[in-house]
Amino acid sequence: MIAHVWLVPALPLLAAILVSAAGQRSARLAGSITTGAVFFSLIMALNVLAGLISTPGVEQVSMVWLRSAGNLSMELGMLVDPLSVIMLVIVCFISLMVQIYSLGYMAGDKGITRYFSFMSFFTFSMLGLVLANNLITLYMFWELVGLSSYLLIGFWYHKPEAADAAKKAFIVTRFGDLGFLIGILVLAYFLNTFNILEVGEAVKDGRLTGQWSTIVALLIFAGAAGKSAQFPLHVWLPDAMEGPTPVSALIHAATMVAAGVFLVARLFPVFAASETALMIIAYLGGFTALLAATVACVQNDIKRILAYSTMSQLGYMMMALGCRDYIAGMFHLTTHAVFKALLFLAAGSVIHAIHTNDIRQMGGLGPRLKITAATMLVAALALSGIPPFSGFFSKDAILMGIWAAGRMDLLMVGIVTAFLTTFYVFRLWIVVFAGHPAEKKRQAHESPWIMAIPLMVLALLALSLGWLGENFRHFISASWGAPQVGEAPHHRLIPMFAFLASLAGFGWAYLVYFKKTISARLLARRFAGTYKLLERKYYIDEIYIFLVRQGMFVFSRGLAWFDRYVVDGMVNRVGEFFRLAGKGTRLLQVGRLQAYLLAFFLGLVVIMVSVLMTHPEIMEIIKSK
Amino acid sequence: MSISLTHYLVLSTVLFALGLYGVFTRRNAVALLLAVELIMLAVALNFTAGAQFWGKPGGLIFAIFIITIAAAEAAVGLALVIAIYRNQKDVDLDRLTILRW
Amino acid sequence: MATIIGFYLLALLAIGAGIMLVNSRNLLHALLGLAVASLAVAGLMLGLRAEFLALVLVLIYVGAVVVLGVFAVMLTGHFEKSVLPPSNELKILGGGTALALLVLVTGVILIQPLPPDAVPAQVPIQKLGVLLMTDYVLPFELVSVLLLAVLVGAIVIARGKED
Amino acid sequence: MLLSFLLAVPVITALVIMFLPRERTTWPRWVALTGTVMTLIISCRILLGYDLGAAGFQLGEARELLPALGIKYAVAVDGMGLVMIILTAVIIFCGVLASWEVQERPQEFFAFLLVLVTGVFGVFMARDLFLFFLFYELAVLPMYLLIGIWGTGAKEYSAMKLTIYLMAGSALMLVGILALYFGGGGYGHSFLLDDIARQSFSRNFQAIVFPVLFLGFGILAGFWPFHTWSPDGHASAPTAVSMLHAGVLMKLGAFGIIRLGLELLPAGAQMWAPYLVVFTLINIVYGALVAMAQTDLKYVVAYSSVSHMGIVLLGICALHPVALNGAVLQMFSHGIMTGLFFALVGMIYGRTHTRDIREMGGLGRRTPYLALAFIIAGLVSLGLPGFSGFIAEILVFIGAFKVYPWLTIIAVTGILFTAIYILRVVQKIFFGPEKDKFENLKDANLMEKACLAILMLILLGVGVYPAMLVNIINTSVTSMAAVWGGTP
Repeated sequence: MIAHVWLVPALPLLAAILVSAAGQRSARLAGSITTGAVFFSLIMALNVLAGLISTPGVEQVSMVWLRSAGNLSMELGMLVDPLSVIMLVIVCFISLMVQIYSLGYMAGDKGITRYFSFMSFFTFSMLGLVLANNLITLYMFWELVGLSSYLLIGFWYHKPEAADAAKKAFIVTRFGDLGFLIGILVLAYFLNTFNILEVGEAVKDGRLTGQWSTIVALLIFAGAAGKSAQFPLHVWLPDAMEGPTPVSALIHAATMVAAGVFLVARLFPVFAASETALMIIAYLGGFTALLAATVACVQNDIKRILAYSTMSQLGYMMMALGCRDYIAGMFHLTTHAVFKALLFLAAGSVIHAIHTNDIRQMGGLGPRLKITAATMLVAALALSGIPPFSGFFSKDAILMGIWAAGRMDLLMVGIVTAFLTTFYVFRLWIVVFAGHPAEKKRQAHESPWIMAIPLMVLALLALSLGWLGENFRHFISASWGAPQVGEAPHHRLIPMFAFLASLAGFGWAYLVYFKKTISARLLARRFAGTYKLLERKYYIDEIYIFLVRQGMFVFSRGLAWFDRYVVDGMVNRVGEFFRLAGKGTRLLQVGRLQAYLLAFFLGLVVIMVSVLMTHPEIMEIIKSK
Repeated sequence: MSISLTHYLVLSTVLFALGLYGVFTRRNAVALLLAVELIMLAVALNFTAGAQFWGKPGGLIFAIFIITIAAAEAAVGLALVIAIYRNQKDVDLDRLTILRW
Repeated sequence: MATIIGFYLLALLAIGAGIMLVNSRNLLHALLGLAVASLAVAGLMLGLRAEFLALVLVLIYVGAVVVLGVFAVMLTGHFEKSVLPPSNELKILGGGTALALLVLVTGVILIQPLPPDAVPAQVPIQKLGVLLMTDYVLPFELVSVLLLAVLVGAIVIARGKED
Repeated sequence: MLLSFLLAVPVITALVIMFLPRERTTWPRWVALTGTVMTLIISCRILLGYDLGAAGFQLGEARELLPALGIKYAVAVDGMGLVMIILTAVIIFCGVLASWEVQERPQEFFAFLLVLVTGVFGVFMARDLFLFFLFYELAVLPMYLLIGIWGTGAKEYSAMKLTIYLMAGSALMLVGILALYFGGGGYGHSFLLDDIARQSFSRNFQAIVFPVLFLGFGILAGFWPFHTWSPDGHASAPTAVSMLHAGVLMKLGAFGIIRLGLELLPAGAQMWAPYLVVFTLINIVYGALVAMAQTDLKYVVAYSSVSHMGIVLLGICALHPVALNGAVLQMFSHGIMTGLFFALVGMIYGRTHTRDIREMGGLGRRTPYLALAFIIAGLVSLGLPGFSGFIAEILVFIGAFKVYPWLTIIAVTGILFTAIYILRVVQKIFFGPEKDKFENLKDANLMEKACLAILMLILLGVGVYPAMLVNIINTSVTSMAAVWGGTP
């Protein structure tokens, strides 16, 4: 079974190379080639999944990548277990859907070959990431994923905002990766191995003593937080929406941003060794979930709303992992991947129809975009956790996991977030699709079938995935490093609360935006301070910009000045000293040969005299001769 | 008491020192060259005396060479003086300071 | 006794001529000084029984160098107003240095015990010729090349540009 | 004889170029290209001829040169030298391609370039210290003329500064070499490295001589605070010279530190390394931060070299086999990368006639190939996996971390700053709306494409399969690590 797994990432890579090598000539075919490649990858991934379901197990295969003097070897390897295979299927599936969708969405764009080769390259890196069996391989693909994200966010590089966003995304995630890298270094220092299984064993054996297990866990979490847009490294995700919408769906909603969650799950034994680290992860996740949900309530850019929603949901997953509920976290990751991809693709469909991102310019699009509206409604319901949609099951699993861990404060956060989530997603849906159509938007028409089909497939899954809960639970708990848990925690009231919260959120959105019983504008004016704070996203961006501009750049300019005028200045002063000294000694050169000759003989006399003075025995030698 | 090697050596040293003094102090190029010739003369005398007193004819050969070279030097030196004179209409060494840049 | 007196006379003559050479403000007097000094040294060489050398010295120094000097004096326009500028300001320093050197070298000569004086004997001219053609043939050839170079060089330098 | 051939080919090519008819202005570059292709072939042949299993110095040749002084013509390569030779052959080949359009005195230009390369080859293979020094000077001196005549901007100033600075380094180095020559005593006076290596220098001797050598070589390697010659020099130098300079010459310094400092004076190295490490950290972080504030593209790249050479020096000063492996690999990787960078800067300058980043923008649309190459160079620079820079840096970090954990963390932050300035530059030059004045820019021509493609492919190849180089470097590092003995 494992023998052919490498083909899963290899096919998209091959497709990416093929398409980019063919260049502009393959403009027509590019999409078909990469889509076909990922289709076959999906088939194979499903095949692996089927095999793993029938015969569960954890397998790994490695090859030595390089061996260095000093007892160090690095390997490339794959780890095939339920966790990685689930991720494999998710990535392949979403990638396939998004690429099919892109065939319609990106049609006619000049850079279409570039687009599809990047997409395919991303798919390759993401697949490699989830398969990695050692930290070096993982880190490599981790960075490659970041690179593809950078390239795709900046796909329309001539737009300054897109270029800015791409740079920001790369740098902010890199900041987190720095922690990840240092974490790897620390692990290498103590354990001298990069293999995840061996690291896990070593940690379990307590070879990472004292505070080090916490430090390592937090350092690695820094990488996860960067990729998964957790506070305080979340600022890049909303800006990343400058990329094409399918990119946002694939990378910034379903797969890459979930890589942080995946990382925590993959290295769960390392985290599990430190209660402190888990606690910090849980609270940071909860904080991010709440923070992002509040911001999402007042944004007007359709994609930004969804981006904040993604952050919030990722916070949810982190919360689950922080509470040791590995299974719920991964389950939510799976369902979220489906419905969030759907939300984005539907949003893309809307944008495709009316060419704006601003929800205030939309409205009443429902009758015109029936499929889009319907599928987005499914996704919205799933996101809100309304039964029987998939989100309901996974979200409840998380809440119950939190409850089981005894963190009541986080439970409250979860429920409030659920309320806010329903509110903002229905605010979005109602504003866009319900109400009276804005005058000039009447010409909007439904997207072509090639875009509609992925929407419908995803909607079907968003609707049904939740019922797989028990099977999923059973399957994934066989993953390497999954904590041993007995029965799923169960509490009768929590789903009720969550449901009620969601309902309340829906009702609120209905009242404010559909019935307009309560004026949104009035609310905004009433709570102007809060509104402003939320609209400006808690001024976090501004703080960062201030720190970067006034801190780092000023410091760097200061250093440049120092280099130019102090370090180099010193060099120039030395040069000037010698030039002046030369000018001075030049005066001695009168240019008259006789004087030089005289100096020569004078020197001779001086030397002779001084030698005779200091070594009187020379006289004796002369005499004795 | 007879005339020994020492006498000749001292004499040639005196002549050498005189020539050196001339080289240091003369401001005319021709006069300077003449002083150089005096130095050569002293050296030739020195060699001859040494060769004769020690009975080594090699010294005489050297004296011959020195005289030859002195002549050659005089020829080139005076040619240079003439060339300089043609360029500068002057052979005053105090004003010949083109070495100084 | 006669040799002693002869030596001192010739030595004084050479020194006197040398002083004239370096001090006279008349170039022709300086030239005369060189000629006299050469003759005196040639005389000393005769006393040393190096007759051939004395002959060569007179021929070359008096016959060639001094004549060349006369030409140079004439060509550089010092023939009529052959009053030299006074010697330069290095007089004291230069004199001092020369004197110091004189004292030092003389001192060394005087302290050093020289080998017992062999009586200078005449070296037959044939022997000199043989030596030049055998042991010293390389320097001999080199000097001949040098002379050739000087010949050419002096002509080229003195002739100046054709214009 | 291969090694002697390698030395002879550039010299002969240079001579041939000098005797070409002056009016044929295109001939020199073709001859130079032929010569460099030959060096490339010979160096590949050397690579194939090197027996990895046997390790150590191979393909040696030795002849007496001046027996009275113990000077020999002795050359041989080990793994480290081999990697550097290949680097040099690649860079000079691409450098000739990149200077295809040199119009002013092409004969002298290419001849000097080739003479310089001879010196570089010589240093990498010399087994005799006298020879080492000779070739070292041969490599440094043509730089003066190359920058002074074919440079741009304040070229005379830069050339003078660079040469004098490097001469100061050579002077220190010469002192060190003479100390090695006279210091041992036991084997008579010999410049032969093998003889010197057999002597056991006293601790005091090592403690004095090591810093002298380190400083002498460090100046060439861009060691802070003696790095300021490099930005000015690079900025003024013509494209190919910048490539060679940053790509190869700065490596000579690091190579010298390893060859003479670490191999011959291990105790001195151990004594001084803990202090020197601090400076290398400054190199890394400071270089990156200063690069961030630059507006001239060449200065950005030059300061990035300072930062990257800091990583090399860190790898050396860690005195750990893994880190040293990484350092040598980084020398190779940075050599190729910075060659690519300077080639690109030259090409961009040739099109836009400005090097001011602020004046550029939106070039990506007209010159996609240049943009691709620049982004790849940038990615290598910021240590992206899949390219050679990553593996070199991570090896250095892993090794250094085992010795100086806390200090290494500071060094690691350097790669964040690198990412910031690289992406900033990429964005400012290639992204954003296109400016009107750049409407008629042409993308890379065939020669330029070839030059860039070779460099990019090497970076990618080494990044994907680093073992091919690391295995070679390992052979040297293993023997060196054995000398340190007790080091962890």
